[in-house]
Amino acid sequence: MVSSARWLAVLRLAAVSLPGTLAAATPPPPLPAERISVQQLPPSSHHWVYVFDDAFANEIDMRVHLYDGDHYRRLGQIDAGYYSSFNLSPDGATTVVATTYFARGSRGTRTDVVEFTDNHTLAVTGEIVLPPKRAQTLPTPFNLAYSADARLLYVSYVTPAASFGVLDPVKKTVLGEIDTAGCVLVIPSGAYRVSSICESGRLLTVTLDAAGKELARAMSEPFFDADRDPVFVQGIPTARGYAFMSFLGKMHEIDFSGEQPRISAPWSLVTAENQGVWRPGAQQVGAIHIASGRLYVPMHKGGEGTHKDGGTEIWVFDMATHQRVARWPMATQGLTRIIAVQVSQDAAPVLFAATDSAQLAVLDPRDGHIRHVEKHFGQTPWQMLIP
Amino acid sequence: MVSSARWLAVLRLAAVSLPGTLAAATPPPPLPAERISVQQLPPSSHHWVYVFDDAFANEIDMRVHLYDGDHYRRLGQIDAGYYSSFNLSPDGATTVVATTYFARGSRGTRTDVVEFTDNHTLAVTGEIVLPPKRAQTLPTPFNLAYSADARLLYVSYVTPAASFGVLDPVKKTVLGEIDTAGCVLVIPSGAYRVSSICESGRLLTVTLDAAGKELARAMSEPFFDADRDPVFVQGIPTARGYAFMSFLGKMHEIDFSGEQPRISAPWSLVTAENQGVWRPGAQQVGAIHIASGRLYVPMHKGGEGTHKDGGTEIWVFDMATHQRVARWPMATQGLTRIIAVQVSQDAAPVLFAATDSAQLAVLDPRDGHIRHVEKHFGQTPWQMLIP
Amino acid sequence: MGPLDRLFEESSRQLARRTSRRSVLATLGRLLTGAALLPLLPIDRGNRALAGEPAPKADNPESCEYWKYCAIDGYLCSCCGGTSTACPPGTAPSPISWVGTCHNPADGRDYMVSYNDCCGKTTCGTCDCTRSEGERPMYRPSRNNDLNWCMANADANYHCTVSVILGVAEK
Amino acid sequence: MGPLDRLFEESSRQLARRTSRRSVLATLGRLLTGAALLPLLPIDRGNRALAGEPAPKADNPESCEYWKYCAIDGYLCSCCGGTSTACPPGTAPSPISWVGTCHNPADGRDYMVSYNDCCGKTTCGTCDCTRSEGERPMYRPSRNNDLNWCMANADANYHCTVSVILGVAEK
Repeated sequence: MVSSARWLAVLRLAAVSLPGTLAAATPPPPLPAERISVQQLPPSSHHWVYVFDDAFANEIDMRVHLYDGDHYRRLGQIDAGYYSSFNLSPDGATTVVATTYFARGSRGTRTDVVEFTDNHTLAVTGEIVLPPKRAQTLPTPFNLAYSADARLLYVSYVTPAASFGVLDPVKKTVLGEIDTAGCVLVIPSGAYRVSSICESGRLLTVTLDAAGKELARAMSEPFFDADRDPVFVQGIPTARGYAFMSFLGKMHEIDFSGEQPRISAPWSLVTAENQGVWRPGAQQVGAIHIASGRLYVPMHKGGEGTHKDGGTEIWVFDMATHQRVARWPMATQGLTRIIAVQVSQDAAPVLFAATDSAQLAVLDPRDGHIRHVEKHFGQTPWQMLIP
Repeated sequence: MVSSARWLAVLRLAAVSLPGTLAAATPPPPLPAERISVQQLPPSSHHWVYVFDDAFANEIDMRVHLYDGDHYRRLGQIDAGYYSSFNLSPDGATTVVATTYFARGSRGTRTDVVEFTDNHTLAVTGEIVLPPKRAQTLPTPFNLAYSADARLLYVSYVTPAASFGVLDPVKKTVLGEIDTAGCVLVIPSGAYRVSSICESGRLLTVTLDAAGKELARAMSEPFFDADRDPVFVQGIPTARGYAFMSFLGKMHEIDFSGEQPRISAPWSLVTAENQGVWRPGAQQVGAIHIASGRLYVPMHKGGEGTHKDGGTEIWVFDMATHQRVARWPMATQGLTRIIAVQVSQDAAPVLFAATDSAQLAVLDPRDGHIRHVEKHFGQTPWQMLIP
Repeated sequence: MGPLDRLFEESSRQLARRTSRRSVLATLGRLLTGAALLPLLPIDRGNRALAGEPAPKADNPESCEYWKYCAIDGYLCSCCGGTSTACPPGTAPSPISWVGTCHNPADGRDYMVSYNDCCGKTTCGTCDCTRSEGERPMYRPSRNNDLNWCMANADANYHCTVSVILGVAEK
Repeated sequence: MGPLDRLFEESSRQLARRTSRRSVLATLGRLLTGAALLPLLPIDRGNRALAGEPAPKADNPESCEYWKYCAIDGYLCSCCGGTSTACPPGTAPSPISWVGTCHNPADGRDYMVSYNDCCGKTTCGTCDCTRSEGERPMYRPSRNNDLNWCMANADANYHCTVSVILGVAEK
């Protein structure tokens, strides 16, 4: 494949451009022809994070990026369609995306669907077509959620009447629909309970059988006041359930391990004099490293209406003592407002922070030191999940 | 609707907050309830420009923006789907978009379609489903083009075998497909001729009957050398046809008014010593104000491979004398590289320039003075058309 | 059975048993728009803290600071070919909406404002505006701006948002 | 009849009459990839002017300056979960491609490089890279990087681009 004239040309070039080297030495052999392949993912790591890009200026093209928090590399992409929601299966092997397609991009026949992606190949392996009722809303962990044993999958419906769909993720079928009397979202627990949040500040908990039929339902006592201090619906996983933070910084911890949710007395992230001055605000408002009991919250100074503004600082709390243990300004480290946080659950965890200028930062959760920043990580990275 | 207590509150507020005014004066009546409407476009203006956003980071969401070059306002949007092409009907009343949709956003059944939008209502009024052969390529005026009498519509196919579809835009049907022997694009002329550009540097011209059937075909002499100095396929409308600019800045004017294209001897935009040093480069490489014979070209200093880099300057030429009459640096006026230019055809024309940082600038075509700049005009505004 | 019928059926069959009257009214309210909505909807006055501050672009409908936009989260139709009350050409307003209570510094009054999405084209992408004063999570849909309010339109794609005065907010 | 059959039929029936032999070969060449493509394709040496200049990131496959990317226009798969020769997980390489002739400063040779698109997911959106050395408009498709080379894939959506050495470019 290489002519002798070509060899001479290479020698001549070497003689001219590399005068200090042994121009007469045998040149290296040419690079061999390459073959195209498809990248295989290595075994998964605790430090891989699934980052949802809401693509706010191009909402028919949302996507989930898989990112390696140790090697600072994108690992792949899962497409997510229009105004979608995503979640991970309990074993971390599957990503589920609930989304909507229109036959003509932004127009025409609407198809609501849940798509299943194999997290090892990042290929779509199946789908369930839904009735056109899917709740098209911003990310929460409760738009779409598996039962603990992964036998059922729940999907929120808002038409705007509220209900939820019960799906069989194995047989890829719709099992049924449960009316939620105006309460919204699907907070899964046990086998098989689904709690929804009501405007009255209560939780509605519906108990299902294995076929997804309703067996019972019950209402909790109210635990928040939607007028005075509403809770964010972006619940934060805890050891025995979820914590719901309020706009003013109250933490409502709820134990979902029993037949009915058990709601603890709230505690506050802010001192009395700072109430209404410093507050949490983001699209994903907190993350807890469960083993160490560390809670990470994007906080900012701002009034009513700023609950989506993003944090200028990350505050760290001890879930056992309710004490603030650290406070990390972010602007001094080059980050704009923190719009989402997530932390891995292993013994040497990494903290991820996404900002309102689409930075994705990898931080040391012990001291807030920034290890790495990706710029332009999509348009609007608003939610991060780690299996 | 307004209680007397409310009136008193307003009076009290006025008394407190406006101490210098006549606090006791009658307060103005409250603003009336408003009604939602849908904006109607005013009669069209010569200074309205249709700007194609390739949405290069979200290619399933391309769109065309209609922009008013006098009042510096967006007038509306036409969605354009995936890797699409667009054009205007000869009377300017219709926008046609040739695009592709997938049943699952980025996957699934592919539907190629031409969509018709009423330019007064910006509503889609009809479509023609195509065979899945549409040329998915970057903007040119010849991906999709009407016959002069608007009775036929031609659409380029590349599978990669090259051909074109002949459509009836009135009855919204596909009339047929014409093989182009490897030559590409649809340059319309007369009733009914379609010329395509061949790798050999020739034009293939196919003559059709009114039903879109081939009557004859002919090959021109070669007018460029694709090895030594290829022409851009973004032809520029002239008084009697189109001009094709070469990578090194040669202007090939072609008269399409007769039975066969008549190709003039080329002339050069650059002096001999600047050849290969300064060169045209953009996605839309030139625009001519036909009445005055002024040609506007984004030019930059660069070598082989920089033909898409965008201009650091706009050079102005007289089409009659072939002389450069002006040279306008753009960086000093705050613009990044010019990636597309267009000029209106009226007696008091406006010049539009789009940049590689998605600026859209409105310029005075007499002196290059920038009248207005829109920032973040989509992601990648790469083509502009004016009826 | 359309969503409205279904909702009414639910109301009579289940909702009334399990939720407060106020919640039912809010749920009904979000299916309506225009002045008829007014008596049904809860009123929020939480955003008066800033009323004494200067309002720099409060009278410019192409600015996020425009007084009517106090509870918006989306793209301003004023920048997209529409106005503060008109959808851009070729889009359709949503018949359902959320509401806000906004202070108009020009006359010192608080107004109820309905935010309707304009639907049927992809995201406008210009004049992104998030203020969310008095906004509430989706368990109070009548005050929630996260939901796609184009959800019930024939073409449910979100393009931009208009704001429509319903009337003076009752104290 | 698939596009390949159709193309061959066209070749024998019409193409040979109207276009040069070289054009026919190029047309055939663009349907193939890998080393078999090499003898069929024209070679471009127009981009040697910069060979003597320093090549700052010529050995980093995540940089647009990487030597193999001389005729690319798109997103680098190296930044999207793939490598310079591997498509990201869940995407499929295009069987058709365009080619470039790139100078490798490490061994002083010019190589023929095939650029294949990876297909089936929406645009990667990171590491945008346009160099286009020796690139030609779509009338020479074998050298054109404007076309969607995913066009013939089952899922024809463009995601990113890989670059594959075919062999040393013949002088």
